[in-house]
Amino acid sequence: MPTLPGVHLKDEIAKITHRLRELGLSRQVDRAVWDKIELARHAERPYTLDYIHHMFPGFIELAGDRCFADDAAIVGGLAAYMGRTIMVIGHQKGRDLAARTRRNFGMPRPEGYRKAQRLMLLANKFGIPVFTMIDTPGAYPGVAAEERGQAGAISATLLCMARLDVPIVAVIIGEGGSGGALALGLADRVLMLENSIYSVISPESCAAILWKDSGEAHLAAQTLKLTSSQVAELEVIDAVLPEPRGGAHRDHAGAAHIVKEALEDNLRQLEALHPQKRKQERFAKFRRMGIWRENGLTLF
Amino acid sequence: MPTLPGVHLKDEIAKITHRLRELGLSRQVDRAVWDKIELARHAERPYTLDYIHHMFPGFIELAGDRCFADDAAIVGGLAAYMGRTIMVIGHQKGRDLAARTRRNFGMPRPEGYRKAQRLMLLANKFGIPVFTMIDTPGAYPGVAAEERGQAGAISATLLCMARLDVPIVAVIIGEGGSGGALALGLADRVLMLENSIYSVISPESCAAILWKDSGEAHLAAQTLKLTSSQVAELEVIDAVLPEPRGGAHRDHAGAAHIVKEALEDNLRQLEALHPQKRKQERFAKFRRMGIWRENGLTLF
Amino acid sequence: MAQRVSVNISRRNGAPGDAESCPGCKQLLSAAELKESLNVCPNCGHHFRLGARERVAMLADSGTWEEIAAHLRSADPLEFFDLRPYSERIEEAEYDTGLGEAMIAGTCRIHKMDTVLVVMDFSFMGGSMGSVVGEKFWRAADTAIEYRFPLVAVCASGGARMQEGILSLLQMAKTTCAVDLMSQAPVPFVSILTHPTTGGVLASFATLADVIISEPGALLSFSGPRVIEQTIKESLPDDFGLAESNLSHGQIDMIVPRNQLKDRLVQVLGMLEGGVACALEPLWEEEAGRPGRGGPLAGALGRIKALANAPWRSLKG
Amino acid sequence: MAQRVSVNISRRNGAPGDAESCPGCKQLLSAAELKESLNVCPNCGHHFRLGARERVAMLADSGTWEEIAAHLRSADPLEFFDLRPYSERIEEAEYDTGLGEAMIAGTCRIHKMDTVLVVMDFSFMGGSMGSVVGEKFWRAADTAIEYRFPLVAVCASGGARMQEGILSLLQMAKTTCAVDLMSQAPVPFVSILTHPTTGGVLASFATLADVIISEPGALLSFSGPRVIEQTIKESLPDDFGLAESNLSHGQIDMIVPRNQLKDRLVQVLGMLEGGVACALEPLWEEEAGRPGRGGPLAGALGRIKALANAPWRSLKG
Ligand SMILES: [Zn+2]
Ligand SMILES: [Zn+2]
Repeated sequence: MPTLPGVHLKDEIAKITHRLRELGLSRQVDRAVWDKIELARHAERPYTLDYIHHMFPGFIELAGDRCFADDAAIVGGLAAYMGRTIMVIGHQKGRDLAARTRRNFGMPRPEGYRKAQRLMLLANKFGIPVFTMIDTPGAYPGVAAEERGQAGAISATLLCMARLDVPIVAVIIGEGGSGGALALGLADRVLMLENSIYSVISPESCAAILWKDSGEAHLAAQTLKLTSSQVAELEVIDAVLPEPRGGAHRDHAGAAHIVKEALEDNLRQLEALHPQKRKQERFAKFRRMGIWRENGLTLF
Repeated sequence: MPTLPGVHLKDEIAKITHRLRELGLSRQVDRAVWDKIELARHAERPYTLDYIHHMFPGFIELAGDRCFADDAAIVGGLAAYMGRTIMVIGHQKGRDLAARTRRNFGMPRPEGYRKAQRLMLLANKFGIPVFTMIDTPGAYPGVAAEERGQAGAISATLLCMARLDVPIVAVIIGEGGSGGALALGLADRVLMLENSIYSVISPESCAAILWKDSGEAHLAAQTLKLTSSQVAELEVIDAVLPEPRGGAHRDHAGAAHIVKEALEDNLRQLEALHPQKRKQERFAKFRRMGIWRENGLTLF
Repeated sequence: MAQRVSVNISRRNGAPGDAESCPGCKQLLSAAELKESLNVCPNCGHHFRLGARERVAMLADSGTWEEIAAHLRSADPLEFFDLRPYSERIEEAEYDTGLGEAMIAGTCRIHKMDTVLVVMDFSFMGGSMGSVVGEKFWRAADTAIEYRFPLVAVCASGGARMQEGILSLLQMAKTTCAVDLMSQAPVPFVSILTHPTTGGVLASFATLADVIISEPGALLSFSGPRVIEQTIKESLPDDFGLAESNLSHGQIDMIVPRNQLKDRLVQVLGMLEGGVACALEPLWEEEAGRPGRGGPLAGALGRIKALANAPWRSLKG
Repeated sequence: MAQRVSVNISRRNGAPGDAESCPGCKQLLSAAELKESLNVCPNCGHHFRLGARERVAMLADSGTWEEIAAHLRSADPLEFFDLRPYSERIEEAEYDTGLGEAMIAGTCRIHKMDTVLVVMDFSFMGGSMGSVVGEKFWRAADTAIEYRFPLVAVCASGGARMQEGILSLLQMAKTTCAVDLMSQAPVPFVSILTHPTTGGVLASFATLADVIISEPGALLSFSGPRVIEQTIKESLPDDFGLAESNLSHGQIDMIVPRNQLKDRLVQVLGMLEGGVACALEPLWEEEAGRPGRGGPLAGALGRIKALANAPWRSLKG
């Protein structure tokens, strides 16, 4: 953000002091927010392949964008489910150092998004519903990734999802970080696990930009409203899924069971709709996203 | 080709000697074939951009595959034509050394074919007919091009053309070399300039493989049947376009005029058909390609 | 998102006569000189940023601009407060730029061609996309579909509007849906990328256009250069993310200098429109029922329909 | 095209008891040993080529194979003559392989799943694609659409059949059209790439499948390694064009060893079939008219229809 002219420093300092005092009162809330962020990023938290392991025993992974590479930061494939087939696609982090490197810390490059598009179109061709799991700090910020069209790969994935005739259910299972996360999130139903986060920017980066101090990440986290309950209040997601006692990392199977039930529930509802009607509702939902003022009214 | 077991050399030599004598009788025909190949590859022969220059003054070039690169060996863009719009796509060779290098001698990499697909889909969206010009020794044989999916890029372009709802007219203007040429040639009408060639393999490579001697290129050329009249006899193309006296290289404007008239003619016929009917005819035509024996009959 | 893009902000509100040094050639240029040359350095061709109003004046035929959704304002949905409240930042941006948001939308004629035009302004909070930008884009797209006009989007953005949190992120999905509706119509959609177009705007509608045009030297990247440098711990190539690099990497269709932009834009729109006309012309019997376009009657009908729907359309669907 | 691929041809018609040295580990393997292990080296896992008949025996449930278009033969349309006449080469290939062409096609059951199966044989003139291969593929696709069976193509090819000139090139376009017809149905189409699959076959139907499976170590490239070496004047990377390199470069879905191939294939087909069933199930009223699939009745109807059309179908449309 540029520093704008006309700022009177003395007034500002008074305001900040006041605001900090207010925040002091809500320190407990603040702590709760940061706890959730730590849970969302917990090294033992179940990742996409953990959910797949518990939910879809016959999973068949499909690879490649047919163009440049197979990006291990996004996995996808076919699974048997409720007596039929489902296409499962999700960000994948690694648990040990080797896996983290191979998975690029769950940060996809353009070929990851292009693989996702390819699999979605394959699913659409055969009337296979799409299920995505979102768990990434964000798309990979690298020179080569930019050169190969990181932005265009994300926008094309969004457009691809908007166009699918099949039902789409997305679950944010951990970190829903910025555009790299949203790219798998243009779904008929977007669900969020209790201890996951969904944010336009990481609290650290936000603090670095706005407070010029990444140490203020706690403050940024508080103000960004990125926890599942806060995001739900903004009507950006459709439901929050409770986690097993203590958090998903304590009970992978239990977490997978909760996700599976929610998926079944939502798919049943979505499949009862005519595809055209389902798409209309998808568009109406994203059309409503946002809160603004108009003719003196606040609309959302 | 593998050397097969069971070959008796003496018999073979006798046969070859006989055959060579036969060919000697047709040396004049042979010379005519090689002349055509030299004309098809003539350095002053009009290239795609030359035809564009003469046929479409308002041409707007569009670039890029939205994925990896802009391949200068294939050019494409929008042009005004008969009071409406047409999408023009063609292989592009370079005339001087710098241009040849930049255009990679007219040998596309995967991104060239992917750009072609993108432009064809754009045309299809807006009901814009597609006009392709074919002039390449072949797709570029390189390690990186293979790694980025040269084969898949060609097959996807063919599939893209099969699927277009708009009319497609292709003209082979120079070298129609193997799969790299065909990739722009799955069209409702495939026309061929008189002195152009269309072949599964270059005569030089063919000779190197079959005669183990690339010096036998003349012999290979003769037997491959790659001139416009020979190809027409095999019912692989729809018409041969006569060239200006002495060859297209002597009169670019004249050649462009001939191509333009043929394009108008064919487009008029194609646009009179319902898109579905047009596609049916496209499929029926390619379904008929080939000559084989069945129940004692030779079918073609 | 890429609000972290570092861009030199040249004050556009300085008193006339203020001289500015060109980042391209270091030459001092007077405000009057710059204004006359559409904010392009007459010496080296460096493209300075252009405000949204100036851009409209440059592209739209004189007197044809009618703004859409001008009354939309941010609602500060998160009651966001960093060093200063978001509401205050908005007020200041309004005061400084004379704009209500980082995007203005409207209908106009460009060389006599009816067009819906949306223009972003980097001076308004870094051209960031929040709820209002998303909604304005949707309404512009709606208008384009209703009247069967093409839509042109002039982009300039640091990315998502952090101060609206997750709501700003979702504007990427919202504008994408709007693009798809235009695709279905189909109405032509052309984007013009100017310095800088980054983050969530580049990763949504800006790169989904039928034809993507960029001004020379514009920075076009998803992540900002500084973020990438921090990640890869190396300095970036000189041409990192520039329009010229994007062109050679196949990400955009063409680079057009500002003084040729209006003409080139109309040529592109004309070509795409010509195609649509062709697609919808009932050349064959079975398709005769499909809606036509163009011609005074179709235009008039579109307008009447739009007016009839106006009250509904001003509220959220 | 890529007939220039250099591949070591191991004689498959040697007397039983002939021993062969494994290119992977140099160990001597007896013909009986190889046959038992599906032509995979029991020591290092090197995949030797497998003849078309052996491949059918390996994939199809015993006794379920019914060949399609077995009577098609090349017509030598160019009267092609190099060091020997094409017609003689064909006769010799027929004699050596016991096949009428480089591809056999048929219907069969794979783990009880009705399937159309086409298999190429590299021993028949380098698995090259001429008019007969193209026509067989088209008829196989036709059968798949008619019966609503999935189609599986086991590929092994040096490219186009030079001796049929331009006609062989056009088989790429022809088989592509056949793939599109399957897409429209839709019936699932899976390709299995074996060593080597190159040239015109790789650049047409082989890479257009819904799911692309490869055997380990298979060479998959459009241009042959020798051609590329001559062009770039450098030696190639060790893994050039191999299945493993193709996998990491995003060109194929998976690599499956031969002994797991049948099981994996049925899983993939089952998944895609499950999807089709779901797509065509009239869950909603408006779509109830759309043709269903699966179930004994549908199968029977399909068969009756196919038989009724048979005389027409055996000639060219
Ligand atoms: Zn300058
Ligand atoms: Zn071995």
